[in-house]
Amino acid sequence: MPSDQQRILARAAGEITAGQIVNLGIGLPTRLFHYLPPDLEVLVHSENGVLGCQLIDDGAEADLEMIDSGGAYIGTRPGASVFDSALSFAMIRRRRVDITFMGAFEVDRQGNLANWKIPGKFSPGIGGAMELAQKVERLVVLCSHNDKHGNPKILEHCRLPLTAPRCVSLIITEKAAMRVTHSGLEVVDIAEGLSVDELRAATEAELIIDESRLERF
Amino acid sequence: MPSDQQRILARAAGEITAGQIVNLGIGLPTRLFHYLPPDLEVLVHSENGVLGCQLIDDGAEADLEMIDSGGAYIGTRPGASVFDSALSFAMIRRRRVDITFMGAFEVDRQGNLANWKIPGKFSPGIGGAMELAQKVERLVVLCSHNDKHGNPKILEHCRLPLTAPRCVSLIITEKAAMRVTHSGLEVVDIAEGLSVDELRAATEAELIIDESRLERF
Amino acid sequence: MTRLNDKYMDIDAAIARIEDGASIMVGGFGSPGTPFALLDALLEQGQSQLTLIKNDANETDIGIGKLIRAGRVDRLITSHIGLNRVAIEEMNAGRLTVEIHPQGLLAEKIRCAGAGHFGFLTDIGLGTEIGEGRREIDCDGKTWAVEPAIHADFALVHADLADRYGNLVYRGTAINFNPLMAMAAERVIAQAFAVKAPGGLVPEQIHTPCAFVSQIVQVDPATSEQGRRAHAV
Amino acid sequence: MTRLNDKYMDIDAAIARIEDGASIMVGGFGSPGTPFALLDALLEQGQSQLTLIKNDANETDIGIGKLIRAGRVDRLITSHIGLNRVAIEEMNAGRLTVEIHPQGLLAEKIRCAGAGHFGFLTDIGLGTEIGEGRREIDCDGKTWAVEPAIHADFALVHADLADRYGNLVYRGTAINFNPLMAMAAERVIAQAFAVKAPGGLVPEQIHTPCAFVSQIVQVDPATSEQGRRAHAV
Repeated sequence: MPSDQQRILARAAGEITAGQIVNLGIGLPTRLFHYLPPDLEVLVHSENGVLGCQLIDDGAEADLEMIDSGGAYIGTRPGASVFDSALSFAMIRRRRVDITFMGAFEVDRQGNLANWKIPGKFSPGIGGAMELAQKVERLVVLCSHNDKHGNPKILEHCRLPLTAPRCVSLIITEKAAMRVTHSGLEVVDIAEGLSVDELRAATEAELIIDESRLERF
Repeated sequence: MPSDQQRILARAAGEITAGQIVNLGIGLPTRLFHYLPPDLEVLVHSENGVLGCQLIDDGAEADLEMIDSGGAYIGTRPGASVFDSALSFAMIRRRRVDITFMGAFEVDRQGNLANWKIPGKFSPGIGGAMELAQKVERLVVLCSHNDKHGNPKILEHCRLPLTAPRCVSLIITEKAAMRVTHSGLEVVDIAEGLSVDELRAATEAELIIDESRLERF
Repeated sequence: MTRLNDKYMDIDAAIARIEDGASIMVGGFGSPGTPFALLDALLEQGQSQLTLIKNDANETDIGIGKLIRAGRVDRLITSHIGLNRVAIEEMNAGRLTVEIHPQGLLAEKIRCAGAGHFGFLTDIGLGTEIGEGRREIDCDGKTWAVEPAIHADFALVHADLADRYGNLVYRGTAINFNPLMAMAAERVIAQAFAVKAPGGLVPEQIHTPCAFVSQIVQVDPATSEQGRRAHAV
Repeated sequence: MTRLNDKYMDIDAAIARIEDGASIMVGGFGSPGTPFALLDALLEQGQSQLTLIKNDANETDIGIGKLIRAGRVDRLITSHIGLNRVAIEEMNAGRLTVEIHPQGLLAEKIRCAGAGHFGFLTDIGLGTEIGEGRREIDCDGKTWAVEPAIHADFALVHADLADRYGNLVYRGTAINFNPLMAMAAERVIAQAFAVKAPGGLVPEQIHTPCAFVSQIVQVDPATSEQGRRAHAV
């Protein structure tokens, strides 16, 4: 039985296809590294200035000048390049990143995303999240379906300050994968063993569900 | 007896000191290369993207990917760098070029410079002259004192479209070296054998001359 | 974007993607950095009514000079065309629209498109004829001109080395506008004297990361042309 | 500018040029690229009331974290300080003014100063809280925010290799903000693990040409500090 995180990551990995340029946000998305087959021709972009990040082998000595944006030591794969922060964000704003994965505090029916600030509690700064969210071709949010108190994170309307408006394409939680469409959130996959009613109960946003087409994951 | 050009160039070379970054404009200024002692630590900037240009040896094969902004094949000296056009002009706009030499169609008492367009006759484009003129720390104009019809080029007010307003520091012709000051053009050097009256007669701009301090060149 | 593994191709297939009426950035300052082989393929294929964006017009019978002479260029956005007599004649005859920008502003307007901005605010050219007609705004007690980014459908760029993903390394004064244009255009076709397997280039030495490049073709150094005006000082 | 042949000097002499109240750009994203030796010399010399501009606040006890902890920093312009608990506490206590910019805008505002412009026009952050309070103008039927350049009196940058004229070569993800800051500040003090004679670097591999660098000092790689948060994925 996979953990919630494993379920999210395994589902998310299926969104990545050969030949793509991929950005993995800090936290859970970074763990997608472990789900990329080594022979899959994908270049992982990290906004601190590298295209072509790769895990370093266990026990290998880290190069102190090679980290990803989360501060983890990394290596590079063939075809990698390193560059300054202006070029790194030019690449983002010019939509040269095919797909980005990010965490979320809140995400809503219109694809609005809030993941950087909880007023009065948490405001360490936005880092590179705003440009990544606003300008990526395809933004996939990976998060727990509910917060640690059980409150829904998939909302009708975000209440926290936005990272970027109307930016999310797909939301993957341990309970469901939901596409952001013009009509609202359309559930494409639902977790093994979960009923549609249970999913709706755990979600504030109205969900569009066609049970005949639902996939299990 | 030096030619007019040799007189101008020899006088101009004295403006360059060790450790400087120098830009040599197209035409006569480029010939200053021949007046720089090989052991003088000076880096010549060319706006097509090189800092540290050097003459190539007679008979040496040219590198087809190494030219200066005038299209001449060049080499580089130790400490040279090459870069893109945006960085090259950033260097200019940030006033990292200590001294630039340029030709002129007209230059006037306020240090206005016109050297790119003669309406109806000559307008091939301004190239990099505008930024170089507007932003260099010290702009030295090298030109003949009069045009080929004998008309003055050192004017009260430029009549041609300006390259940049109030940009010139020093004007060197075969007849005189003139500093641009708040009070007007102050003659610092006058050519051997030329009288002050002859100089004034060949010049439209009013000249400030203190005969007791005039140097000959 | 083109997938990483689909970029390396034949020169004719790459150029065939360009349509009549396209706007095309072309690298090069004089001869160095001009993608001569790509331009010759474009001449051969016959696309017309082009808008070209290039620092200069090359010379009359090389590079974009051939396209201008053949009447294939409607509009040229440039900083200087003094070495191309035919371009000046075509401009004076009204057959070629020439838009002149100071060279540093031209570079920066292209860089601005590559950075994904609308434009930038500059003091270059204020108070001159060539700087007239721009929108001006006051900020911090001074006047600044708005310089909008220049965009294009395509960029044709020349590199010294590349890899099959489209990473590019330039050499000498052939760098010039190439890395700027490679970031700015919607689709970027690059030629290189050598195209290596991924891993064949040093990450720190790559000037243009492959993310910006759509197609990469290998060309023979012998296809490079020497500007006739290039000379010893 | 400093003359080419007067740039190579002792670290204390270089840092002694910085005065109380100076604004200082500091390279680095996390630990890589942070000029640890220059920052330690600044800590030692005692300059205070500083404004620092750096992507992040390092961690509590390394890099600019030491300066913040010692109360030497009045103001920090940054994109993220999440790895420095002390900086967050100082901010919440009102002893440290923190100005947050999205990382790409911060990079671009610094780059803009280095390019010699007043500012640029962007759509990043429109419609968000962090994007409020900016001047907005309409161009081509859309709204754009004016982002002014960020200037500074000094930049402290870290390079891997240098020459005595101040040409700089960076390595790996230690590049980050360093080349941008090296162009942007009035005076630029660079540290490098090796400083060669002029001619010891390859012209195409130089990231920052020496024209931008005021002082260059050689530092021991052992002075580099490892971010405690750096970890395997």
